Amino acid sequence: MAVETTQMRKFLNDPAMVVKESLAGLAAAHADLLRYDVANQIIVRRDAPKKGKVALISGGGSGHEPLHGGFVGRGMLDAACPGEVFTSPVPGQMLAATKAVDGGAGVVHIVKNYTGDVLNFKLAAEDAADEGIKVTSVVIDDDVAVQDSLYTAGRRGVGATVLAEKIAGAAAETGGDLAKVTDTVKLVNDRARTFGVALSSCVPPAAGKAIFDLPEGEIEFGIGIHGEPGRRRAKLGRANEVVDVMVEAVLSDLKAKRGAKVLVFVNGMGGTPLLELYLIYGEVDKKLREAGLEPVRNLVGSYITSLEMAGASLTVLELNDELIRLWDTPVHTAALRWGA
Amino acid sequence: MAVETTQMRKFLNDPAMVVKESLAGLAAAHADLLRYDVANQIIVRRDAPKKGKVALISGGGSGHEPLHGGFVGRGMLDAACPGEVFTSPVPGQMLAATKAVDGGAGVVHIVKNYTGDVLNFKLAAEDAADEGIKVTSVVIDDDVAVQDSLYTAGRRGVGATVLAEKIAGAAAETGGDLAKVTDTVKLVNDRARTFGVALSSCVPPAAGKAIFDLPEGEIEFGIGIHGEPGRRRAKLGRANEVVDVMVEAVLSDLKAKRGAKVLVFVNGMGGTPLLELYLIYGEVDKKLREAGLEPVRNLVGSYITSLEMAGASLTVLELNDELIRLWDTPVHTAALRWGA
Amino acid sequence: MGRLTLTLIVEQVMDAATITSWMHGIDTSVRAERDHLVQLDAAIGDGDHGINMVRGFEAVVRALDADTGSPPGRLLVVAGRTLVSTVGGASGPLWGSALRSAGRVLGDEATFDGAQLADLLAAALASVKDLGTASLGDKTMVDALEPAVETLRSKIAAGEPVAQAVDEAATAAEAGMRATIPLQARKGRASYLGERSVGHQDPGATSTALILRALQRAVSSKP
Amino acid sequence: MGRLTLTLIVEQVMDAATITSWMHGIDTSVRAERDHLVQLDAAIGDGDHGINMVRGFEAVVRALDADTGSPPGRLLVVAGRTLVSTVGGASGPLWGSALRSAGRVLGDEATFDGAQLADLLAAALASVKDLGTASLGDKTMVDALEPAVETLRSKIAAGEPVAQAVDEAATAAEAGMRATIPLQARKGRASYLGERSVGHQDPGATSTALILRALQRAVSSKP
Ligand SMILES: Nc1ncnc2c1ncn2[C@@H]1O[C@H](COP(=O)(O)OP(=O)(O)O)[C@@H](O)[C@H]1O
Ligand SMILES: Nc1ncnc2c1ncn2[C@@H]1O[C@H](COP(=O)(O)OP(=O)(O)O)[C@@H](O)[C@H]1O
Ligand SMILES: [Mg+2]
Ligand SMILES: [Mg+2]
Ligand SMILES: [Mg+2]
Ligand SMILES: [Mg+2]
Repeated sequence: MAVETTQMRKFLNDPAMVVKESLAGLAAAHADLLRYDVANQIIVRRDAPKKGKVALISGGGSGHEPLHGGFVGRGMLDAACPGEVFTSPVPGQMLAATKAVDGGAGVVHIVKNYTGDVLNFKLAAEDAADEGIKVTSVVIDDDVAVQDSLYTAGRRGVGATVLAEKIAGAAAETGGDLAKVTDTVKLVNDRARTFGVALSSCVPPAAGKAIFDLPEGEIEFGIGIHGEPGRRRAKLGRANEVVDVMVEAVLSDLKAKRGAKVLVFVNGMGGTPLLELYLIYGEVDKKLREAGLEPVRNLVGSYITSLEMAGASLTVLELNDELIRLWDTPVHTAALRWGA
Repeated sequence: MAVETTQMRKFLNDPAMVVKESLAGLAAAHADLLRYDVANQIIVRRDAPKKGKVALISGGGSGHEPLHGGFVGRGMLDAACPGEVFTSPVPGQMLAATKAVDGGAGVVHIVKNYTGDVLNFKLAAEDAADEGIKVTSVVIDDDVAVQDSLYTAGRRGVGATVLAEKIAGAAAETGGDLAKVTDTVKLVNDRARTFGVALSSCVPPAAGKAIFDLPEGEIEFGIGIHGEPGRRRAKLGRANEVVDVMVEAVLSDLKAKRGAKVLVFVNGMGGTPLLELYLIYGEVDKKLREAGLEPVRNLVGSYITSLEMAGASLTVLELNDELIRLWDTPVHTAALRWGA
Repeated sequence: MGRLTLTLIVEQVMDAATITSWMHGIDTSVRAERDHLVQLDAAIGDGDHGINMVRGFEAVVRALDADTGSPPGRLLVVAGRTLVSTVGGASGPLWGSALRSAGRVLGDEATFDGAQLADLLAAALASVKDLGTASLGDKTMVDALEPAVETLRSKIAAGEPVAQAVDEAATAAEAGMRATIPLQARKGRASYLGERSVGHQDPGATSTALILRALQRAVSSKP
Repeated sequence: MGRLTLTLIVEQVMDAATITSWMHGIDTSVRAERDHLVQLDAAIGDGDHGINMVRGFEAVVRALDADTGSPPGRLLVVAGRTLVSTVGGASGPLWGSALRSAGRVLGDEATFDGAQLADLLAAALASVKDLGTASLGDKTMVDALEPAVETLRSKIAAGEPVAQAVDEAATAAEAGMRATIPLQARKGRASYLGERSVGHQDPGATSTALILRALQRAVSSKP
């Protein structure tokens, strides 16, 4: 039953310790920004709680790095609650984080829409309310690959999570109150759509083998961020054909105004190098302009990943002046940093 | 002879076009920072030439992204010359870049020590001198896996390249003259050592298959950044055993003073996720402190890569006050950004 | 003969040791089936269900072994809390809340009978459905738990011996588990797959069947 | 008979067409051997040598086809410049400078003889050694080129017919190429491998042998 760690292409000591050891490394590298509360397995902003500032926390299974721990710091998250790889954290983590960051102005829980995340955050929010902390929760569900219907658990929360954490983090840092910050998370979620594709699966350390088998030369369309298979499999075509599918899926659901300014987020799933991500960005930029949209901000890189999966996702966020201003607001975290 | 692009886990239109298309995407995403000179296949800082500022250019084969194009911008490189994947650029690119960025104060060529890079840069520097431009060249050779002897082409240039570009870029941006900037590159190279390991090979798009075959559960010690095999192969052990080898290789060659302040650069080769890189950082940080060194700055992420290779390298740079100040100087490029 | 049996049954009471034995039994069987549960979850989820269940019930067993003298209801509440605080994922809060609710049915009573056993499993089911909003046929643990609860309740009401009734409940859970194979998932991660979820057995229904089978063993091993 | 042959040889002059035919021949054979060169380079380098050579000589052929009327020396200079400006890698500047130096030997002469051919190849070798600082035995293209140059020079000096001398030079290049197998590389990427470079044939020596063999065909096809 012991997993042969040495049969994985991974740097590990013990699959059961990988999350904890990685968090310890994150904290050692960024002691100026954050600290690692080992007992509660949470990453907390160094200067939390900030009196009078609305706090933001998020969390979810690990394996999506830099999400969420890499986004803790000035202008973004106040705490992150990492579960085991691809497994939601437990309510005790979220409760501890909520208490650690509450500066009296309330705490916003940013929850990716997965049954596990939703249920665990729900139990935590109930406990926090019992302790007299004002908590609001916003569920992110931007993945257009999933139909939002009675027949599914609803759309998954994916790329929009990163954008919501940055933008609402800026709203909180610049003095927004609990309602304002909560609404900002919702606004980003409402105006953003994502679609992802995979060219490989990935190997969770505790399982020791790939979640599914994807032969070379095939592509999974409509994947999430847990190494799970997508909605359909096809022969891998040229990059511009793949991008066509991604752009069409996102735009047909987003229904942005013609001429709208947009933020384009081309995200790598962990194993796809920047060389290819920029090639994708080039194709996306072209197609969005052809569709009458104006990409005025972008983010290209691996920010919400699925371990070492080869793949990419496209998120398009329809901007307005306020969202642009909040996006441009200084941020200083391990993984996103500007103006500071 | 046509390469079956669809048999690779890659987003490509045509293997022959991947570098050009990726550069076009980079330029589309970062038009505020840089422009892509298609005819010469170079990436040039948007506001170049800057009159009176010493300019820095670098270049080499592609497939190492974000190196070098992602480092063009304020406080770092003035231009980058990307060759085909893993193939040195041609002298015409370096000459065009040198002319495009020369602001009258001279141009520093940062050259990674590979025969191809050295020879092509040499021919370019001769041409530039013929055109009356003051050019200095510094060859980076920080890879301790290679003996520097009559029996090798000398040590390879690897992780120190990123640090030299950042630090010398700061020296140039803050008014250093040609001699000063040139010496800064040399100083970084002198005080930095690197050692890399791989858990997989990688697939150059034009070749269509992996450069070498590394079974799961094995590790190559002493690799460079071209998907090439390393100095020796072994059974993959625990991460802390691997880190022991890396730290020992670097420190025994660096011979830093006890108590020295160091910058630690844990670099991913492209296919190793941040989860593992931070785990490695944690181990390295611990071992360096045990060895009596003080890690005061760090960089963790995939900055000088070998396509999608799974692997990592460790660079340790012995700092002094001036190097710390230059490291902390604002930088604004696609891949490295702070204070701006 | 029927009467004799009936008499024995009425006398069979369950207590804290039954719960402890049940939880140990779950621990043993999710360990044994860990890789199978991982495989099932890898096919239509994210491949962690076996790992989650093992982590959870390892912790439960540890918690119960440290707890001496608590009544059975209290032990179930401790087990539920332990699951909530160690498992994560969807199954943690669902089974955690289920066992907490189940335990509350017993209050501080030192023993319980078949009717109470049926009541506490019914409370567990209600809690899962309340929190997860899944119905029968959604391809979740409910598809194993609901038939088990119904079978247990009706068999006990019909006067069947507890051990036999629980055996039939476990068999019903196993049938419900297999019946998830042709279903398209409408809750949990598997629902993201749409039609591709058809043809695979639900991991949560599978572990639920293991949990019911462990209960049968715990109940039968009583003198 | 010997005398008759000798007479024919003395009359064999080479010209621009020889160079064009040589370059076309290289283009054809590096194309045919592309994957083999890639494989050799993948084993001890970075797997691009075949691609580099194909890219370079494709461009050379295109450049020469566009150039009509230039003398042979000038064509070699154009070919060298084209290699320098299209190949990159180690082989680009090395073969590029080699052909440029070779071309300069001929100046603007319209034809050249065997002795001049030996001189121009010697200039090419000198240029490779000067730029790359490799010596015989370092497991590089020098190991194929140097024996070829020496063979050609001595055979021509001994009065052998050009076609035959070049054939023997190409054979010497091929022997030099094979002789790289047991060597440990001391220049270029392969040197990073240390002892692991032993047992593999050097890709650059291999393409050099192809280049010499193409020269032999170009020279022999002359009337
Ligand atoms: N809404 C729900 N209601 C009831 N059971 C559910 C629900 N969502 C998921 N499940 C059950 O949980 C199981 C998956 O558990 P697990 O793999 O541990 O968590 P996760 O899906 O978060 O990785 C599914 O097989 C299913 O039986
Ligand atoms: N210093 C040198 N002198 C002579 N030949 C060299 C030298 N370095 C490398 N070579 C030759 O170049 C060949 C590799 O060429 P190529 O693969 O095109 O370039 P790169 O090594 O830059 O990828 C080697 O096989 C070797 O024959
Ligand atoms: Mg999970
Ligand atoms: Mg090369
Ligand atoms: Mg699961
Ligand atoms: Mg090569």
